[in-house]
Amino acid sequence: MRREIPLIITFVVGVAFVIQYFIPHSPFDRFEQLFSDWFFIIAACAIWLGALNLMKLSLIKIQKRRKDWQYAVVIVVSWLTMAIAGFAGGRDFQTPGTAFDWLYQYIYTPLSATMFAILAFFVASASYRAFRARNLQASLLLVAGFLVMMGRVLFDDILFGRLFENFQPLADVSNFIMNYPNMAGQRAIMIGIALGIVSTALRIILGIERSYLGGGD
Amino acid sequence: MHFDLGVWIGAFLTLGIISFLYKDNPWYKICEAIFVGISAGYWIASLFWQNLVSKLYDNLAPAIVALFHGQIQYNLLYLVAGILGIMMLLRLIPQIGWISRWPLALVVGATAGLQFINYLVSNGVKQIYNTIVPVFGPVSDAGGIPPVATTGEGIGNVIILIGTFTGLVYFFFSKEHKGLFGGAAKVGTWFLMITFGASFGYTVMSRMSLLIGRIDFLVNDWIRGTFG
Amino acid sequence: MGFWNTMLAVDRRWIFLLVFLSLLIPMFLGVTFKLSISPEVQTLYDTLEQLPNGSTVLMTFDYDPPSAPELQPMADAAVKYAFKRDFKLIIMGLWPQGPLQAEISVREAMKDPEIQARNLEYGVDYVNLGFQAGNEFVIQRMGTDFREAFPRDIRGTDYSEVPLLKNTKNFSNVDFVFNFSAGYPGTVEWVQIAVDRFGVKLGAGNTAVQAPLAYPYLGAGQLVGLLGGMRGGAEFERLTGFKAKATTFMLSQTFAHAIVIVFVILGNIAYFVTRKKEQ
Amino acid sequence: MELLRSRIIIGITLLSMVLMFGSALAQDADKRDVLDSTAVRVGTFKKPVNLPIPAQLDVVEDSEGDAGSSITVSWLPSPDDGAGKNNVIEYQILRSESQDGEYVIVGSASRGMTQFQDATTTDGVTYFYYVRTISKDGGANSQISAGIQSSPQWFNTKDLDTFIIGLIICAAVIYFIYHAQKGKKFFLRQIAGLEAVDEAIGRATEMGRSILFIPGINDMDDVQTVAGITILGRVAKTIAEYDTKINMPVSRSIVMTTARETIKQAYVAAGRPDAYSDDMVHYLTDEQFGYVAAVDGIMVREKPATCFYLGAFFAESLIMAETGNSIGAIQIAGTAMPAQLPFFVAACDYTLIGEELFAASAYLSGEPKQLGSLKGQDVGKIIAMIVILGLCGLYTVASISDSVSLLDFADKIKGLFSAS
Repeated sequence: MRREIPLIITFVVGVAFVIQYFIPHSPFDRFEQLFSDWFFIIAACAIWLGALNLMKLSLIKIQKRRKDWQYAVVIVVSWLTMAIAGFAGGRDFQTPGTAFDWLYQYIYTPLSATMFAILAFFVASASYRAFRARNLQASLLLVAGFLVMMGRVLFDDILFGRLFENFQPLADVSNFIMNYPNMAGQRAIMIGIALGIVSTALRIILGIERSYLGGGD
Repeated sequence: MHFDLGVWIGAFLTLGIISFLYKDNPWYKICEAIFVGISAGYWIASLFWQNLVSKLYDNLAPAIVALFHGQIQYNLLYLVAGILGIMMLLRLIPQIGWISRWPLALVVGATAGLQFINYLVSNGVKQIYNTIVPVFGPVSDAGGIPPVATTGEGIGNVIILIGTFTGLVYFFFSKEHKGLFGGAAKVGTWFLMITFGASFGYTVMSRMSLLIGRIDFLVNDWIRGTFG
Repeated sequence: MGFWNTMLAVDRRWIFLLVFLSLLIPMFLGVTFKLSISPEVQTLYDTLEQLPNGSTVLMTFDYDPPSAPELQPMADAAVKYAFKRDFKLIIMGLWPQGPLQAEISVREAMKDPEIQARNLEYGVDYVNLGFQAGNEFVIQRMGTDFREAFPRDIRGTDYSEVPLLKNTKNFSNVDFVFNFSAGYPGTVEWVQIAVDRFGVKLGAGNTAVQAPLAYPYLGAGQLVGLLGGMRGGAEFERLTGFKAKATTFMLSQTFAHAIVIVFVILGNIAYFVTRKKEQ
Repeated sequence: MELLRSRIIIGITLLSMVLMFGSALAQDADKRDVLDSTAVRVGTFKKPVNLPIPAQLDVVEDSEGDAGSSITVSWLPSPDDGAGKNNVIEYQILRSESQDGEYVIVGSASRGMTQFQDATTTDGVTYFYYVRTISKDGGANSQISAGIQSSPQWFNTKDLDTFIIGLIICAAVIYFIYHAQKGKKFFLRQIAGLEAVDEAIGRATEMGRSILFIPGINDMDDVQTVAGITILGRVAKTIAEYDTKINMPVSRSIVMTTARETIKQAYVAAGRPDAYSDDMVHYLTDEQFGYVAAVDGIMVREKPATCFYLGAFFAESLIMAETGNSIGAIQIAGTAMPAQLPFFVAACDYTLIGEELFAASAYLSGEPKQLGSLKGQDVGKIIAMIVILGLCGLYTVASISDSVSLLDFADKIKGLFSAS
């Protein structure tokens, strides 16, 4: 029973959500919106499971004085600070001038922007390793990447700018690669993904794929 | 000298994260711990106000009030969402934790249904549609399809056709990659490699932009802003 | 051949350091070079030039801080240009943080002595309507009445109380719309609703990732011009004569790309040299 | 047998073409019906001085295949549209609830356009429309339409073609699942990344290090995450048998509970339920970059021997893969995010590209039913390939021979793939 009912739910809901696409008539036209709301509500409840887990593990770490336990203190304190600022702020918790907004602007934002920005370094180091003519396939990767990079910045202007007006051969090559061979590969990948998702979704709906539900107990 | 606390905190955190590139160190560990704590706190508060209050309470409360007046409103359906959310939380009680499979089954079922159709349309059918163009030759504009404008475009169209076709051959699972079929699959991998190289090269610029933004912050807002 | 062996297994932290320096150093250099102007940037500039002084221009800031390095320079230049031409400037945003980015541009422009001398007044010469949630539906509502979409400006003043907005009812009172966009909602939505339904004249600045999506509209005339990424910003800076961050940033980009390219070349040479030796 | 199977595939393909073509014709016939009976035809006024010649109302009808609340107004463009000193600026669409009541503007369309969808109607209310053609000198009105009401429909006829394509692919998948279940064996090619899974787990076991498993950063409302979790189920079985350590930090709480159930089940199946612990899966934060900052920390401190990245990834893909590379881990990645594939390909040892991610769980399960579904996917590919090749050829022939009828024919079939 513990597995059968979920499988029935998956089947019925799955079929209903495929069909809703083709039925514009109410109530089917509301399904997608309704599900998105429901999902957000379920996720908002579930996040407490995660948060409690984070707190539990951090507190155990502090209590047992495990390695790096000091940083667990930082996690707990900053979590409590942000959460309290958020809950105390009421519905308008995000309006400029609140404590929550200040923490967001001056701590959250620089951290996430910098973490995002270190990608620039990793893009450089990854291309150094990957763009190497080991074999034909790797050479194609190298050549395409190389040519596209050349056309993206000012090499045209620096090399030819003083000689010719609006002469940008590198940019043209770069655009050609992007618009044609790149496009072709992207399409094959995307069509493949569509088929993969259709077939996986079908396996899920039919209950053939059920390992995400866990065991039979 | 002009001291701005927010800017100094920003600089401290920015440099702390960047220091990880040299090696793992206490400065980074502090920034990491702050980041995990602050962002987890941010999400729990936002989800509470934006989902539980704005989506659940605001929709459900008026519907329940109306119910007492004998009206049955569409928004009463949100009651089900509330129950499913509570079922999810029952995971905290091991004996009846299995009940959380119900909301999970609903989420996965709905996702399977929705993505089935959305991917079929936008990734499948639409991409096939876009690939269908005349490969060469002058075309009268009668049918409303774009005529082949230049030789470059004509060659490009042939490339797209070959690339998409052989790329699909590569993804075949139930046929061995040998002989003519294997050759086509090989050409397919060439196209995939060009695609990966090109998208990689194309993205370098936008990633550099992000770092430029941070360096600009350090140089102009922090150093120049503080020391004039 | 010790050098090439070292090169093959170079500590990636050297690459990190050089990338960092290549982005940092151009910020202190005053190098100039002749930048060729793309046709889509030129037509955008020409259209602006043809607007009579004192025209009403709507600028919509649909991006957030992560996209600022690409979009802020062009927004800065556009705001400065608008002020110098005495355009009546209406600012808004479909992204929550967009109008705040606009404030940065306005502050930046006010530092210009020539603009300072004009004594521009908030509410009379320019107004910031702030952010409104609702994505493309905001544009839709604006088609009937701006006030419906923005009952108050960012400072809380009633729409009808702002002198600049007295005679501005909807898009028919706006001469030009300039959109800075980093995704959804953005240029695509502005084209589909403001241009296609309400016939506004639209120019756009996009991030490099977004720009390819906007090109088809350029060909169809739904967009009068397009600034694509930092490069578009640099070209626009050159045309308007406000050489600033985009030009510098573009140089940083070029340096960084050059570093990556040099490393790729060295890595390949090292690979072949060492392999030959092994044979 | 081989022959029979290929015949079935060709049969399905041909059948699909016939069905799709048939549906195109059927839709066309529908349109003609509308024109002849239910739709309203109206004439024009005489041209006033200095004003543009007004556009002529063509069809005013309830919008097709929608949820109601919408009426489509279309017109024949004014002869002044696009040229001359009376050049049209735009068309305004006006509406009233009574024929000679007050008409208000419900929207406008720029010149060159011939259709407007008024999506602000109330079902069951009768409306009257006319179109005003605007030039710089003023506007000229078309005649007023007859009364029309909007209503919702029960089937979206515009998407009939998508429906049929979906049905064919489903039929093919189910057909092969059914046959596989009956004991039929299919050939399946090797996928390098999957061959390496056991070896990668073995290596971690030998080195006494842990395995890091990242199921992407999306929640369970993404099929990619579900695919990642099902692969986790198979991987966890081997891990349980080898008694290797697994560390699975996640960024979504629902994924956390699901992954725990899945791993637990794998340990039970391997006969070692005592070795399982809930702490194998732990939550960090929902924030994309906060999550990756912490995962990077885990990587450099724990130095896992093997990293799996299977699910939906965004910009954080390369941050993790580069850090994993720097600690010398074997990395196996798989995602259906086309934008992130290049980075995984560059930084990881093996990458499951798009469709391969979804096939992986079927491969690893080894269950005939699951493997059968892959064969069904291939039928979808055959259809895509035949359609692309056939229609490109048709268009090319049409364009070289400049044959309008051939072009019309090609357009008609192509139209089947113009899903809204």
